[in-house]
Amino acid sequence: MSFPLLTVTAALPAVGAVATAAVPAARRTAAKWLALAVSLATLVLSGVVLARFDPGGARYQLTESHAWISDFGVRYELGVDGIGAALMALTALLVPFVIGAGWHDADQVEERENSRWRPTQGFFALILAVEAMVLVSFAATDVFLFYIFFEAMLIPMYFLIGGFGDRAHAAGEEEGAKQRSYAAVKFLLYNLAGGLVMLAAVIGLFVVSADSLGEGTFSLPELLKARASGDLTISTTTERLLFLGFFAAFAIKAPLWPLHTWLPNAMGEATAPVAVLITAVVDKVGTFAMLRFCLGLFPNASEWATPVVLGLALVSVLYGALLAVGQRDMKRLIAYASISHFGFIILGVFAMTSQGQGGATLYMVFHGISTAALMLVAGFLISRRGSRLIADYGGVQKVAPVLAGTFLVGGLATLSLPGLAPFVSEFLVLVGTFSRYPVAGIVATAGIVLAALYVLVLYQRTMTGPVRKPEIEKMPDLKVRELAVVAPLVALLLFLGVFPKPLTEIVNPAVEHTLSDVQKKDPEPQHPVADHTDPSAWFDYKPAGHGGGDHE
Amino acid sequence: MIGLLVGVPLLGAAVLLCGGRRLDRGGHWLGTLLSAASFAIGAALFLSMLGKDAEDRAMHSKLFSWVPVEGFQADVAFQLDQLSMTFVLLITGVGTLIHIYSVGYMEHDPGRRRFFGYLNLFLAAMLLLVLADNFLLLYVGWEGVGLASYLLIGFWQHKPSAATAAKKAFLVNRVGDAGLAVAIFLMFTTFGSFAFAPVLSSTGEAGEGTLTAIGLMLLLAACGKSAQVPLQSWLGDAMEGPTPVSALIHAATMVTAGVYLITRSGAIFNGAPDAQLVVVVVGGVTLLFGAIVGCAKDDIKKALAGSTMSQIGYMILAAGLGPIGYAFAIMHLVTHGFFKAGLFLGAGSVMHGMNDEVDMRRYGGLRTHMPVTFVTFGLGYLAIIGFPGLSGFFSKDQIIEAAFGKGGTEGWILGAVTLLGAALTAYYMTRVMLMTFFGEKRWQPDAEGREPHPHESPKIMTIPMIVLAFGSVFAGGLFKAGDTFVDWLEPVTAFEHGHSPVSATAVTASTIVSLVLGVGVAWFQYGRKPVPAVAPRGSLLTRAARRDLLQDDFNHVVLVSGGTHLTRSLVYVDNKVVDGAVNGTAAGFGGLSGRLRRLQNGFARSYAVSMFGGAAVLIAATLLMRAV
Amino acid sequence: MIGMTDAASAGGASAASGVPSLWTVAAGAGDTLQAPSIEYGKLSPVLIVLGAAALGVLIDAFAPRRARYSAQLFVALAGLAAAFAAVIGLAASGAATTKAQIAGMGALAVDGPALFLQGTLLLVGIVGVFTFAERRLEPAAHGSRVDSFAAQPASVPGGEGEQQAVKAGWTTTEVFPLLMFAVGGMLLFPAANDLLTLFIALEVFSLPLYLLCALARRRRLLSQEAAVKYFLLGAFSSAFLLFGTALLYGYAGTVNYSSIARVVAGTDAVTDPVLADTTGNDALLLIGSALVVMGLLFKVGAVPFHMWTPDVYQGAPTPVTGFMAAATKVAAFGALLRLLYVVLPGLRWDWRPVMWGVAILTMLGGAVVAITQTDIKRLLAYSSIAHAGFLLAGVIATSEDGISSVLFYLAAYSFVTLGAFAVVTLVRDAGGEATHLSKWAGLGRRSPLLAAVFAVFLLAFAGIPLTSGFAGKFAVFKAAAEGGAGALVVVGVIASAIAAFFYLRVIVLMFFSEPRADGPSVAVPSAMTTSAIALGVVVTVVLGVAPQYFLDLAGQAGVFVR
Amino acid sequence: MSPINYVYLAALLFTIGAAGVLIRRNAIVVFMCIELMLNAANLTLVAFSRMHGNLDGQIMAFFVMVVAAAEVVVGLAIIVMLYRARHSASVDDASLMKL
Repeated sequence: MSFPLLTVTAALPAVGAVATAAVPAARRTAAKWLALAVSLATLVLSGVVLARFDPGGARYQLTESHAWISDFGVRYELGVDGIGAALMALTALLVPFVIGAGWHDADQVEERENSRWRPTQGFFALILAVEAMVLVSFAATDVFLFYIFFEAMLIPMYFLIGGFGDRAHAAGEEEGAKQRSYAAVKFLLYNLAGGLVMLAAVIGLFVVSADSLGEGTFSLPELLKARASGDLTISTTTERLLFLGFFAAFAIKAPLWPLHTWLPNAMGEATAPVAVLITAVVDKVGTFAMLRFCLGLFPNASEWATPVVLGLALVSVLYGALLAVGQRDMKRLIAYASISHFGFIILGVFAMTSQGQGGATLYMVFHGISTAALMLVAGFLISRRGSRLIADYGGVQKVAPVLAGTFLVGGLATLSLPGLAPFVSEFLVLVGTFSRYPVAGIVATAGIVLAALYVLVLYQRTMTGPVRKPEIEKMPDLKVRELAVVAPLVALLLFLGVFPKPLTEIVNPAVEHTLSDVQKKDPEPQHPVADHTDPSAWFDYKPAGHGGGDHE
Repeated sequence: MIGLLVGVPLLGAAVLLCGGRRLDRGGHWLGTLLSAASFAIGAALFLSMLGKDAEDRAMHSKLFSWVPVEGFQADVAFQLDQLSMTFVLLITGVGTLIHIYSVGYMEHDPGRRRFFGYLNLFLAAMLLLVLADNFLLLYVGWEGVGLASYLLIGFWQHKPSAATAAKKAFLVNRVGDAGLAVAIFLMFTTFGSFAFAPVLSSTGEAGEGTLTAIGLMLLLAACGKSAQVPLQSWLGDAMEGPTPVSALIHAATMVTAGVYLITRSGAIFNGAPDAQLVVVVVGGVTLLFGAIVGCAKDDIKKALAGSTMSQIGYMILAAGLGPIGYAFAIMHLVTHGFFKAGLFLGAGSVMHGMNDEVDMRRYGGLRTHMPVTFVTFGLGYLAIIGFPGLSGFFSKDQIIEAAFGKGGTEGWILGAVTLLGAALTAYYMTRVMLMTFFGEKRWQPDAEGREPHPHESPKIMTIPMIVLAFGSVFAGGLFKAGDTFVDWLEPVTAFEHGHSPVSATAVTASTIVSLVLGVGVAWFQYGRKPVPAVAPRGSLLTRAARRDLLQDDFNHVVLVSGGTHLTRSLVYVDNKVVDGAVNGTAAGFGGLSGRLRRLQNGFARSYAVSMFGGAAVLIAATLLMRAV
Repeated sequence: MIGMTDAASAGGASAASGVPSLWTVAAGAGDTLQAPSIEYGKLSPVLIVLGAAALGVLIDAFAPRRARYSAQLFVALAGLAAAFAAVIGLAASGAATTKAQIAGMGALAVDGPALFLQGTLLLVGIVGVFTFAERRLEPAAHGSRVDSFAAQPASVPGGEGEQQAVKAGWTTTEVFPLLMFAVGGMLLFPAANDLLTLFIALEVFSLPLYLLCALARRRRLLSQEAAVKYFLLGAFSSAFLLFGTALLYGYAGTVNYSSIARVVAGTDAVTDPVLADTTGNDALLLIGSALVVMGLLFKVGAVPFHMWTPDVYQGAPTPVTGFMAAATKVAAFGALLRLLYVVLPGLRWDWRPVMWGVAILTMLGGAVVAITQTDIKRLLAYSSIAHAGFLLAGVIATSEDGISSVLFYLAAYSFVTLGAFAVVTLVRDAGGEATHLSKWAGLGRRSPLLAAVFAVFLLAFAGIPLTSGFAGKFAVFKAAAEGGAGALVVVGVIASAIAAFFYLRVIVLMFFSEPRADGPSVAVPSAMTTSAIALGVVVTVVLGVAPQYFLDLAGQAGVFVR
Repeated sequence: MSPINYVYLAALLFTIGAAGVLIRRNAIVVFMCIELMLNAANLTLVAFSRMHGNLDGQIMAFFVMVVAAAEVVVGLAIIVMLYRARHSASVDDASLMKL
């Protein structure tokens, strides 16, 4: 048994959470720094994971396996494929920024409470707890283990939303509190319901595996092996039911239309950093799980469901975008934008092409970063003006050019402008979808126009125009801390937009594995051309005038 | 080396935009310097290219593999051939001139550094667009210039009109971009690649249907970028931007990208006659559309914008003609680059002197006050209307000839259209000329009540205008002489002689006639009698033309308000129906709970009843189970 | 009773000689009567507890008032601890697995399930004693610390006598012997191996509980009402159970589990043609078993026999409620399991569908009605009903996994319940315990620790992963699914989703809503209540994170001796 | 006559008892009805004991009587307590806890 890298990576924030929570009430700032340090250390570790991961190697690497609850056939099994590694990295990457951006979020709670209640410690401890659980669920190769953390992460999230919600509420503090707890409860119940449906399916999976393997197991590698070798056979109906059970949970988490309504509330009521945590980190578990579990365990059912899923994904893409246009609250707007983006991701996942799924994976990472950038800047903006309503702004660019600039970059990333990271993923998803389902591809392409619409409308209404309101007159530009949070994200967006290769290299093999799980091949081009990567191809190229084609 | 072309201005943009206030003092010079540098590089490459013989002048350099995914290989790689080289020179050359001009023009603007940053960004994007060796990278440049134009149109963000115009420009372009994207998808599914070389060299294998589809999608893209009908609406509003921007982006370079795209993917269009036909139609329609709009506008920049639209219509039309037109399209593109840029700079200089007044009805008699501007503008004017001997004459004449050369009825129709266009061009340009520089003064104090004191612009602004004026005078002649230009492009675009039913001389003659007609009518209307300071009501057509032939209104009714209603209703649906279902379920259980709760009425005897009943049911059920 | 059964066989023999006449039988039996042999070792747990209980009575009768409390406390704890040690000893000696046997002349089974449940019950009893003996919560009346039981139950509420009693600082130390008797009966209940013992055990643990319910120090009217309701309905149900017993006796001619099972299976032939119309008469069998099952379902609080639960849970003194909620369920489910697995396996196809219906009703009914509750104790009562439903799902599995999963669930559930009710005793205002939910608003702000602990319990109830509640639920549902009750699992899952809602409501209330000015304060308990709560938390977490050992335990205990 | 008739009689008594519990308000009477049900059970036991020709039933009857006696002790204590507190032994008056 080699060094349990994954366990350590996931355990570190967990320990950090406990430590942070234990910091005495008076030493708030210490708690903050501690949390930040822990998250950075985790980032380093996840970097090590990426480094140790060998794209050419086995499907699951850095694996660990220990007996846990043998009665339930549950093992403590960890292991990452390229997708898992990438998403772990994303998580570890974003949390420090979340902490940095939320540096003062708990303070406003602090003032209002007596001393025994220690919001600051709680806030950062909860963030770290979420990180730990998300990391485990990205690394888990045991269905049950995954399920446990998939469910458990709801609890800290729930407290983050309900306990540390956004104080900038139009309808006043009282109403704000109501809205917050409503959003929190809705978030938890909605996801819990999905999770419980999944629980039924998980049990069903155990029974099925017990029936045909004699010994029930939850280990993903074993199940895949058994499936490939034909030892594990699932009747069509059962497979479909199980698939639906799993998919329902993931579709809620993702979220997929029409199961999305919890997200706008949650993101609207939570503070910006927490909102980032929700959409950029926690929700990714849903799409990730579709890729890893739905397709892996139930290939036939996935294929059976594909048309419907694609349809829903398309609806999400357009519906989310249109609703984003119609929002008056900028955080809700971003939430709906995310719904639209999740539509793209799911589209890519179920297009069952290497471009689609590769793109979808990249999309998860890049969307995480871009939304983080946009949402955090929006958060800074809101914290200055104390309002989430777009109508309360205007002309900010004049007084706070840097803030406006970063906001614009975030927005452009959201509308996936070429040169910024999200473009790569979105284009891949679209190409992948188009190559198998042309119509779907074209419909989805309409989404990029709408994306431009809602982003630019947001930017125009908040940043441009004359400065009308006195509050905006004296609005300060980004502080050092805030800039330190945003600048790296922007840089990252640019870098990955130009040079995504390192990531694609890690992701590709994993995607190929997934495709082989569902026994799918990319559709061949109708008239494949000679590999153009060799320069010689260039010189065969005859000018257009010769009617084209007669180049041999 | 090729990479540097793009890299240098990009560096400039990065430095200027991230550099912060400390660069405010020297920033503009840095920007100008860098663009000049990239022009120098371009020139050097050009010379080295001249050294080689025609067939292997093309250069190719791969920087790195951009998006390597199974079966999907996108590289960051450049290709510099004669076509690209033409553009490189145009872009960097005119670009540099306009940088210089802007130094003067933007002198008093607090955001000058930012402005030059954007300009450099634009140069980089535009160069990327013309240097890319595959459609995906082209797409990057394509949207890059879109971004730059968005930023520059909205440069004066505090003006709501500017912000709106910028947004509109970007959105309309996005529609076109979507077309380009789909075109790339099609290429990928058809050829498994989207690099120029393989795709264009194997068009023969794809069915005509596919090629047509690709072609139409490319055309959609071109329409967006080059403001062709039906995606032309943004160009007029784009004039909200600073005038140098209008000159560089919305006259000389970016808007011509559509022409580049079509010419570049000529092989595809050659394989898809139907697509070509559509291209020609679009070009023709826009040609007239722009001209008509240009005739009615009183805003000097909008008038010029209309003219730009129409001139690009010429180019698109020419490109639509296939090998017989590509070369001329590009040639007209270059000459147009010179004189239209010159015209815009002239207009800018006029506005500079007139407290940024743009209404031509408030100009008049400026020739004495700003001679240099007058002369350069005049030369540009002569060039654009195609005064014999000036560059506009040669390039446009070629296109008209090629239009006839299309042959058949099509040929006749196209010829007629182009001639009509020529006449209109002459008309509206003369109108501009007369209203601006001739007649008596109609100056009026501006909003702040400052009386205009027209004065000549500083050297830094006039010099570029002079240079461009030279260009607009001689460029056409140079290109035409011994078909230099056509031969130069031949290896890339190929060239075939159209079989025109009418002789070249006849075409030329008719061109000149239509030109004279246009000028005459214009003089008759605006030269002879004083121009009313407030626009007369005008004919129905005039009024329509003032409103861009109502297409904006159309968009507003159909798209904007329609979209608004759609989103509003969707928001309602989302809250009431989708979310309502969720909350409804919760409420439902709550109600059920409340009702069941009443059973617990506190009376022990009723509890006993339920037990007794339960027991009875239990027994009955058990017995029943046995019975069945 | 062995004598009787001999007599019966003799009777059977003499039946050959014509008319069966009792006295001849008796005469014939007279000389063959030998003293029954009792395995005291095997029965030691029960005997110890009941002995301690009797001792407690004596103490209350003769010891001076001051000494009683500590003496009672000592006796109770010592007795329970000793009994627990005895259980461990038995289990260690293999009585749970290899050497499982019927003891006490067929009256009691000493086997895995019995010992496991007895062990659980004894621990629950110990924790119960802790909560009973808590004397820090009530404000010290006139110098002497008092517990949460009436000063003098006999006195009229608010009457002269009560005031004197309170002034005198009296306390009702009888609660300890009562508790011990109840525990004793409960120990017997799941071990009972014939219907008579079942009935006796039922009464032995019910009667003390009826009394305990009536002994609240505050809100005595409610307490008494609870007692009356519990008593009348309990007696009513036990009458049904008894009548069922009688019918089964009529059917099989014996009340011994295994003998009945044999008759049901039809393995041993009818002894006498005369009895043909009774013995093997399925109507008797079905009605009888239905009535007996109903009696047990009443005790576990399954719909539609659940209606006493909320009222009694609310009215009874909270320590009693906690003990009752935990222990009664354990005992009753044990008995139900034994009855269904040992006596009526042959009848599976008759009772399974019926139990399906009951389980579904119970799960959904409990969860749904709980949504709109406003009193924390009633809320927990309905939650306990819902959990009874989940347990029934496991019972229906009719497999060894079913048994062990139910055993595990019971162990997990009982400690969470004890802990939860212990927390309820701490949240107090002027009027005693503040059980109305509105008063719990903002508790998380006032005393985060307590609120967090309670939140943990609620999450366990809701079955959130990494809590014992999840492990138990998973085990039960898994067993049910394997037993072919997939649909039941789906219903269970829906019910849990509904249930999650009202557990969350409490959490929201505690953490996210502003504290009320007149809100309750949290009393600082003595080590006893603290340890009760702490034990609850520890069990919740341990069984949630590392349940394997206990699953193994339950797994080994998962076999009934026939 | 066949002892089975006693069983029918017992069933009848049991039902009467049950009905009484459901109908009567006075706690004492309700309790008596329960006793009646218990005795119905006893009668059943005895009858079956007779028919089976073994004594288990009769023995059980004795046990039941003892239990019933214990129940009376507890029951009456509780009911009397209730009565003293409220001056009414009506079961329906004791309905403070509901919903």
